[in-house]
Amino acid sequence: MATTYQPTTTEAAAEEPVNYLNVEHGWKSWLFTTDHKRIALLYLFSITLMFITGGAFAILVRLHLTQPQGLFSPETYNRLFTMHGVVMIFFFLVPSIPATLGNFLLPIMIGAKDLAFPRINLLSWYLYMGGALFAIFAVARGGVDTGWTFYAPYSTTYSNSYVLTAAMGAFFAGFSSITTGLNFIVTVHKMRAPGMNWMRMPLMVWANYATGLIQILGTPVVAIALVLVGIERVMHVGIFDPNVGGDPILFQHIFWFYSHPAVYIMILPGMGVISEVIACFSRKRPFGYEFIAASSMGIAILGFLVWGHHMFVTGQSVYTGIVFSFLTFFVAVPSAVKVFNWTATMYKGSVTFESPMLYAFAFIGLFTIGGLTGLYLSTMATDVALHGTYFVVAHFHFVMVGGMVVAFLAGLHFWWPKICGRMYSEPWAKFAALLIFAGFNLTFLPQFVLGYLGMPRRYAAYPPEFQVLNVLSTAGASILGIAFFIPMIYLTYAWFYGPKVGPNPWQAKGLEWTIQSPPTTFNFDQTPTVTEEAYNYGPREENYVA
Amino acid sequence: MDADTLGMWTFLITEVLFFGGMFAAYAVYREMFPLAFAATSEFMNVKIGAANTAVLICSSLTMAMAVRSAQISKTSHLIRYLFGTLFFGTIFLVVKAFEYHAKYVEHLIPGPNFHPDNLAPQFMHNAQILFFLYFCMTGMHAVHMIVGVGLLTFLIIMAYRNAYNEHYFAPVEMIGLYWHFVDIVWIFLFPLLYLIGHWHW
Amino acid sequence: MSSNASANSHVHIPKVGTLIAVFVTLIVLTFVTAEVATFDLGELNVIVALGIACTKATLVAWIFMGVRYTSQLTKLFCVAGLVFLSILLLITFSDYSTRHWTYHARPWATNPSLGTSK
Amino acid sequence: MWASSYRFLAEIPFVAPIASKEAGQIDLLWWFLNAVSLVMTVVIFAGVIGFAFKYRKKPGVDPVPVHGSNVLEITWSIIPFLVMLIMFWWGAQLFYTSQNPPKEAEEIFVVGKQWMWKLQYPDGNRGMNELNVPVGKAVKLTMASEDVIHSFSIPALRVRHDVVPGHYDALWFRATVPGKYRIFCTEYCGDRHSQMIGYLNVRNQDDYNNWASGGSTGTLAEQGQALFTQNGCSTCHLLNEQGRCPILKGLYNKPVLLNDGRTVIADDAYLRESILQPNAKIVSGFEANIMPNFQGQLSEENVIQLIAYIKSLASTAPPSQTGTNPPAGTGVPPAIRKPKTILKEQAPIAAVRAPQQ
Repeated sequence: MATTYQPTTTEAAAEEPVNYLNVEHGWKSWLFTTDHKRIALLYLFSITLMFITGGAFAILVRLHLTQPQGLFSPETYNRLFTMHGVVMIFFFLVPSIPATLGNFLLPIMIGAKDLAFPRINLLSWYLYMGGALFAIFAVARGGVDTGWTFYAPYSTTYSNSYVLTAAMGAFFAGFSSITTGLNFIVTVHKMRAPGMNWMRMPLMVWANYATGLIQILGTPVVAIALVLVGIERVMHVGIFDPNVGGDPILFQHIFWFYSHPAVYIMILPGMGVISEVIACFSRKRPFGYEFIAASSMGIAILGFLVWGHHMFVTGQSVYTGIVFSFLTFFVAVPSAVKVFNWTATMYKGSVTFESPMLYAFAFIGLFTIGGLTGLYLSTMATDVALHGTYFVVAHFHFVMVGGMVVAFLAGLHFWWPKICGRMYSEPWAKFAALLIFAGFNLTFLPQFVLGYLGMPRRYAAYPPEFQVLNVLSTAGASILGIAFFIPMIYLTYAWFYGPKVGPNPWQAKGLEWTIQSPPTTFNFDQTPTVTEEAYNYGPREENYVA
Repeated sequence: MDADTLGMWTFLITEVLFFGGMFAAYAVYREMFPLAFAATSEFMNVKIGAANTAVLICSSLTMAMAVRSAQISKTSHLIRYLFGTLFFGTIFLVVKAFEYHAKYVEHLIPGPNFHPDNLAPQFMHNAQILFFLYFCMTGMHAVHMIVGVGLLTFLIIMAYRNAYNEHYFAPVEMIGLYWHFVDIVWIFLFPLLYLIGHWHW
Repeated sequence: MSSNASANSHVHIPKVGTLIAVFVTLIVLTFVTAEVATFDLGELNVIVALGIACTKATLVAWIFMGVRYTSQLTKLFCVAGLVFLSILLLITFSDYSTRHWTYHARPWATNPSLGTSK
Repeated sequence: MWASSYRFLAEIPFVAPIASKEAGQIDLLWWFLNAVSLVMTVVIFAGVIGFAFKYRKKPGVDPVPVHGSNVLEITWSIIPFLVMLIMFWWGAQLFYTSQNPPKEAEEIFVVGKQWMWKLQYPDGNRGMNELNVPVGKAVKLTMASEDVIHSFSIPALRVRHDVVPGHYDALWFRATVPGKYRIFCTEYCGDRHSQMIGYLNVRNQDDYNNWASGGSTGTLAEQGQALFTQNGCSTCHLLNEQGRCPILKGLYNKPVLLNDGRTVIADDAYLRESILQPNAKIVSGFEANIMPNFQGQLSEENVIQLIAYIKSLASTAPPSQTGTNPPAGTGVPPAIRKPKTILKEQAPIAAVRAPQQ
């Protein structure tokens, strides 16, 4: 039909083998794609935008806090920290690794052509974008000021901001998350290649499977909590209203039933990435593979039993609180097991220090601190002292940024040559890793001290004695903010101009490294038969850059 | 079992927990205000509720028969049973609408216009909570029913096009699972909302 | 949904008689549960009502939804859903039923040491 | 006082002030946690750095496959868990104590409202955002919220409790170091959340007496009595004879039989509800719909004053009342408060301070 000769396409095809990126062109080929790899890239693009948005709010928050009285009005500040939380939690952290790296790699890692439901996968992205539009709309109209937790009755009755719009956004993002989780679970059960039994699955797949379980079991509960808040806000009547005998603490129960396991949605996939990276750059099978896999499942299940540790001081029953505290220590064990196993993986290995490995080191260090400070908050007496202070802020940023975001970067650096077939600048990557590590610690270590001294979170103004530590924290945040832009720049540059690499630049094991980079649309020319587990590592043979 | 069915079951687990949030709220408030709940449930029309339960069970039977017909390639039976399911589902929704209307007339909608007659004054205060839960739970159930009616319509159209036979009936099976699940939700809603207090024929 | 499902030659086709029997049982149980509620059995009322509801739900799931004929995996998924639902219900409930054991956290409440005696 | 502690803080910024024995106990646990964390961090960091260095890629040295070790896995699961059990037990014990105020604790009422803390003392003194307590005496705060959830926290005492609307919440402490300490609201409550702050003044006994003798308009109970008359309560709730409404004398903390057959204890929560929503629980033998709803009419502070008044009537024996019919032998000891030895001694002198609301 096309009568004109199109040299570019043909020539490009001549010099580059067909892959999922060049097989089709035009915006339609992206917006209507059902290829899990293209959807992963759509997600990557979207969550990067949301990360920049949320990061901008974070920088403004930190700027505000350089002065004890603040730079902006309290109303503005409250909207800033709320939008930072809403955007980062619901639109960056929850979808981050599962929807991008997980989406891209999970089918390949188990030897499948795609996820079980490719069209639902696309629907998931559209739901996410719908939610993101609601969130952006809420920001544009003047923001929301309830905190990302939407606690009743402030959110239902007292707030004069766009609670409903933001809650709708979170609701849609939640369903996007559910559909991703559902897809992963069914894919892992039904789409594994011949020979890929459960004990041969890469730990990344285990982690994303466990994440999927939390997504489908937890997310609907927060969805209904947000619906109830929405109804109560619109109709001025509801079940959290103390004036008709309602109990605001009930909202916290159904909110945290999801939102505590949600932190495992955010961290588990990161743990999967780290398991892969450490194995590859130690040239060894992960120490105690079975225990790492089992601990992912353990975290996913035990994570549902501990939500009440967010509510020790709310007037929750003392006895229920004690049980929650006890169970919380149980869930600390599998996390500790993982850290020990990663460390032991390097034992008698052949360790090299490429940038993904540097990020993995940063992850272990920061996650260790994040995890240990979690113990302060699950111990009831110290939680009473530290609850609602900057100690909590620092703790979850250590886990979420120091853990999740760093793991995300480790994964991006590890699989970037697979995703785009080109290599980024290693010196820049190392520099960025060090800068992020330094900036991060400078930002959040002072906040532990602030919390111990009693500075409450979500304060637009604070007593002058806290200023020095706050200024330190802001200084760190500015370094961190700049540091996060560096990978965005050199990774984008590598996408277009980086040196081309072969299918397996790291000489890593696993099915994703057996296929071409970038992969073809259906990943495998013929369905692979798996005869060994994913980590049959030996010594590295030659220099890795193709 | 194929991926589609497993996906549907996974989705239904999600639905269980979606309703679960409201059931948790129900349990808590029923524990807190047992007598108010009992007194308030007298405003529910048990006969209509029971009849509607029966209607929904009928629709479940026809749905099960529809799936069976598809599995043995009897398209004409399939269409007939799907229409039956659609019919019973619609009946249920219409009855529900009349019930809602009755609640409106009796001023039982929570909010400023909440003035039930004949409710003992000590229960006036907390009664709104039960009605709020009633409207949320049955409302959410009705939304699921409406979606189900839409899906049934889709199935009927496809069945007219001879889309389903013993080799391919997954959509019928999956929508069947959904429909039965919605039925199960109602099976719990009926005693929990209508039968808290005591009533007489 | 992906619609490239293939026919499973091992699919179990339920007997019409079974379906009708389940249907009749469900209708009868609906009548029974409504009838039982006309008697005041105290605490027993809610137990009976929930017991009957659970029986009915199990019947629908077991036969109509075909859990009986499906794989272990489906059964596991069903059980998992119920387990997590009960975690939500039981732990939330445990908060409210033990809150008044200590003095101060009582919402509105009636006194614990006496309970709500009838 | 504040300035000097500020300078102190500036010099040693890593130690927060400790103003009670209990705070010291919590800090001991805090330092225990710090020690454990430090050990764990050192172990893990040493492991990571040590292995990374020792087993870095060297020419001619190949990685040795190591499968794993069940013994190790079990060891490093069990040992941390045992250590964590210590944390749990220690923390839970301290927490449990912190939730059970001693009997002799002096009760001060706190009402949280966007964005202020309103304080009421039993002797009738009132205050805003500045809590005065005598050194060495146990103090119990009974807290209510008029709008959203607040959280009352005093970092120097390591105490904190949310103030949830619809509940009476409580916390208690025994401050042992005189001084001025920060009070924060630590549950986000709206625009001026960060201005919902105040001070705790821990005063020496003399100092405290001095302060307390300034300008009270009668004790809390007397203020309640005035409200009782103003709002017309006294026309139906007659003191010594049966009116249309139950007699309140001797009612506090006694069992009350309701018209639906339940028996409840007339505690703070019951009284609060019966004032705001009189129809919620009808005393056996009385009619509903006689007393008007006071929800929205009375502030939480007013309710506290009224309850204090009803409490003050507790010590007198109740005249026989047809309505109330406490079942015999329910075994609930009447928790009648001892006379307020600390707070009763001041003469009500006209106000110098007393910021009235």
